[in-house]
Amino acid sequence: MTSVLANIGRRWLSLSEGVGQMTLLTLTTWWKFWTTAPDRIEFMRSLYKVGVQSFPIVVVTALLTGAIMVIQSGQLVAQYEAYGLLGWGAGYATLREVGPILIGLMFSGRVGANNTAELGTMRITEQIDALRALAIDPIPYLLVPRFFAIVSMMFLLTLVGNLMALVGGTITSQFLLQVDWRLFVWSLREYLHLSDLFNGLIKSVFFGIAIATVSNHFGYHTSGGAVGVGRAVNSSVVFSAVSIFVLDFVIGYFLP
Amino acid sequence: MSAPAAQTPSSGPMSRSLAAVGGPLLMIGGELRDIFRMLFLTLYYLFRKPVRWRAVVEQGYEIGNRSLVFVTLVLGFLGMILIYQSAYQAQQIVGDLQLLGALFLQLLFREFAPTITALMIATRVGTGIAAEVGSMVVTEQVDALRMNNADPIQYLVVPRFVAGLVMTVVLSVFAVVVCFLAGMFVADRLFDVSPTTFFNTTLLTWGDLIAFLMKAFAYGIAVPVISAHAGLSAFGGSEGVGAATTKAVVNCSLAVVFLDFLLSGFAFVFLF
Amino acid sequence: MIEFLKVRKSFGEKHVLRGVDLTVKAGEIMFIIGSSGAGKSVLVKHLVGLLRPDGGNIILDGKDITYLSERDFYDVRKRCAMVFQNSTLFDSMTLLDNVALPIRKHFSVSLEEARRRAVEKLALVGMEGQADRYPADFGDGMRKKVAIARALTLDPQFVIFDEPTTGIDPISAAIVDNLIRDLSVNLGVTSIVVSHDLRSIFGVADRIAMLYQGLFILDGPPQLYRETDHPIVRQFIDGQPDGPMEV
Amino acid sequence: MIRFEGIRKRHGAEWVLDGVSFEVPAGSQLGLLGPGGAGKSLLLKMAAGLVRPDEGSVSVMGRDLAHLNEVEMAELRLNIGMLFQNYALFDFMTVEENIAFPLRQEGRLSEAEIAARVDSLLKEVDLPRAHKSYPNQLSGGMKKRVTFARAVARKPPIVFFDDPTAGLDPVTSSKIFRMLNHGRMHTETTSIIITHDILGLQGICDHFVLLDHGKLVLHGTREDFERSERRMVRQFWDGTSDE
Repeated sequence: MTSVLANIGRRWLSLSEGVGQMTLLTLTTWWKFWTTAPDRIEFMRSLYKVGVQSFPIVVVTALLTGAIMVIQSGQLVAQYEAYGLLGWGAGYATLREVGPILIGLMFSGRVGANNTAELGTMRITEQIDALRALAIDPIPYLLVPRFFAIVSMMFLLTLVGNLMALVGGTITSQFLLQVDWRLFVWSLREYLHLSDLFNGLIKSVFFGIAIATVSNHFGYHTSGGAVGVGRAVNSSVVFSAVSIFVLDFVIGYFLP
Repeated sequence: MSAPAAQTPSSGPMSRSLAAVGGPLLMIGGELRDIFRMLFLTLYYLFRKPVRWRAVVEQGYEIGNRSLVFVTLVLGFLGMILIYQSAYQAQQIVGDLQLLGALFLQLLFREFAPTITALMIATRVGTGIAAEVGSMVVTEQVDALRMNNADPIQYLVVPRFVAGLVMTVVLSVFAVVVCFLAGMFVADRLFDVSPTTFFNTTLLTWGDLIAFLMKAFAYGIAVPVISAHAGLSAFGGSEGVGAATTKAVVNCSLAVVFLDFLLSGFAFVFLF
Repeated sequence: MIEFLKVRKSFGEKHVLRGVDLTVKAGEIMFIIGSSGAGKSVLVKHLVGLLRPDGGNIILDGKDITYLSERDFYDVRKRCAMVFQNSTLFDSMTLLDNVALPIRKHFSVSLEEARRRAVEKLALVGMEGQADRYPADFGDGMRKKVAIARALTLDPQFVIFDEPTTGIDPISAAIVDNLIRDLSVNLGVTSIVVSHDLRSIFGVADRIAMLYQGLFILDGPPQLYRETDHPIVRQFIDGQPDGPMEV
Repeated sequence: MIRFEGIRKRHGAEWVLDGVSFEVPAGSQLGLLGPGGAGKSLLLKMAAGLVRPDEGSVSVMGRDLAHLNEVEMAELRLNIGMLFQNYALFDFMTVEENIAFPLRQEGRLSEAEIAARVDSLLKEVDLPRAHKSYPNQLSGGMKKRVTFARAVARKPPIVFFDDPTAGLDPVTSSKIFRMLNHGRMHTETTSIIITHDILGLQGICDHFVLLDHGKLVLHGTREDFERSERRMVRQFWDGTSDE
């Protein structure tokens, strides 16, 4: 019996230690952002890498998401012969819910995992210690640019992604459901409000903050050689995914 | 995967732009070819060679056990938010929530349970397999296996494949239960739709169940194979393991979303 | 001048340093030798604050730097540079930008000025010709030379080398050894070298201290190590498989 | 016994191996030298059939590896033991299981015979009580000795050593080199040893090959290397440099 308790205790301790480390690192990242001048070259490089790296993935995901949402709501709409509602059925859920979540998950996979892998490798090959030995603080030099590149790119790409999702929905409704695309677009314009779009975008910003915080943390605190890097990336995408769904509920609940 | 010998195209703008389109397509084509070759080899070893069932059980426990809390958490929150959004919207437009539970159950079986579970398994299990197999490649353990007459696909991939497939289907069913209960909780507490009216299976058809199993099965095959392939393609030191793990989660997620699109389209045309 | 006074450090129940005393005088090439896992790298990492001791003090030119904060250690690191075992160059940057990075960060100078100074430092190690190429194009010896050039950009008084010739081929090792000797002669830099490469030890060292199970068992010029009859030192220097040394 | 003919292998744009040919007669021990990234490990992996050359042929025990199918290759590999640079110990197995793995895969010995063989091997590499520990609990030197024991477990006629003393201090290295020499006195094994530790190798190898930028610089005995006029060979052998 005691081994079970010890096991739970140990897991709980390591979890809380991890969360503590993560909060501390994020607070220092925020504090260093305001107090030290960011490194222009590293900032541009991060923006470019994060943005370009994930653009194709996000576009493909968004197109497919839009199509799937139209298919799912298509059956319901067909039952009630309420084709006019198709745009609302698909568009509403896509903009508010499914779009940000799926784009967030793709982004956490492509950018979050890569960020953790890169920082983890730098830690294992002592490049982070080398920075400290050159009297360069690794947090403003490495973590701050990545943090803000991830948050800003997540917001911009969700915006583009939402557009792509609606385009995907329109194409699917025209060809698969034989609902004329002009009707679909009309019902989008008719039933969707700007607040739906903003709701989704606000969620994407919080998702971006979660992905940046989690991936920076697990990358920066990697240990244990090549095996450690693999484990760090695994934990990074898992914690990002959980925080995406938790944040999605919290924001959805407090922000109708 | 030996890269095709690249002739250097003349660098005119036309050929550069074609190359920009052609390059990734070629690369994706190469990846797909390798993944299907890996799938074929895995199935060959599964049916033609003795399977290390003890390793399958170990992997099953490892995959299933480690993902249980994770899937519960994710699907629970998903259930709550879906019901919260749809009930809120339905109140304003249609005004009656009688069919809320039935529609939700149908949507769960058809779409959300298998797909979101598969995405979570891609995140949790996919990166796990790629990280483990990737580190074994980088520390030359895979070469050591081959030196001792143990084929890496038979020794490493087949157990993870069988365990992954079984666990994906099992967890998908588990996800339906968790998601539905979470939804029921929100419906009861916030929109006072009593659990009895919420639990309504009238709309469920055989088509929904077939669509559910089809998707769970397809994802269960895709995720382990794609992540094992990503793991086995690792090279270089810790950088190689990081790249393999990232490639696994991206390829698996894309495969799940793409399969979801195909199977939903198929189900829509034939099953419903 | 650097002094280690009764420095203790352990990781869990693994007691790596058991009260170490050592003094390093300015301008000399000091080698710290011992078997792998004896705590050599752990000891020198204390000097630049990458590790904090469990007990004892570290004095740098009369100032006790044992309990400085990470922020205060930056000044120490400007005077005390470190070159790591794997040469930790950033693969995404050219050799020039690698060396220009610390200059850009510490001296408020334009990018061109930082690059100009970086070329100067690269010339010190004879690599100014390949300034625009990437680290991946070079073997271990060359990469280590650039790492040394990068460490010199802050004009340090002390340079620490963590196993500079381990795992690299004989010619590259000789190149690095010559460079360490030239630095001391031309720039009067005090070098602290962690190593177990016998050829490098007897080729370059002014003074050698041997660490065994967390304590220094011998400290003196190379000649002393050739003549000593201390059983463990004898076994290490002659590379004998059998003997009292536990490995 | 082992013959390389015109081996060429590309890595991206440049040739890592550019026309390498030499032979390792039966019962001899070859020292394979050269700067980092000169394709040394690649040659070993080609001789073990783990990697295929782009051009040229490798033949082991008189059989050209290119013509062997998977089953024949597996049989040939039973005659080859390999000590890998990164240890390659299975981290999910204990030391005992790691060493027993090649014997169990071969399937010739009973469990009791395997246990006895593992005990004698562990005594030979003086790790008599390490049976139950896992690789990550061992130091670098101990891991090398376990990998050595696993490589010679089946008493294979051919053994390859990829940098057996990388990063080890003089005392631990001397223990490894003594085992190499000891192994040789026992059986007529043919082996190729990759290392930078020329001092350690001199007592063990009868002939050496020096590779540089994928090309064979010299293949000869110790005297050939000591008498050679080529600057690169002299510097490599004595560990000097005029830079």
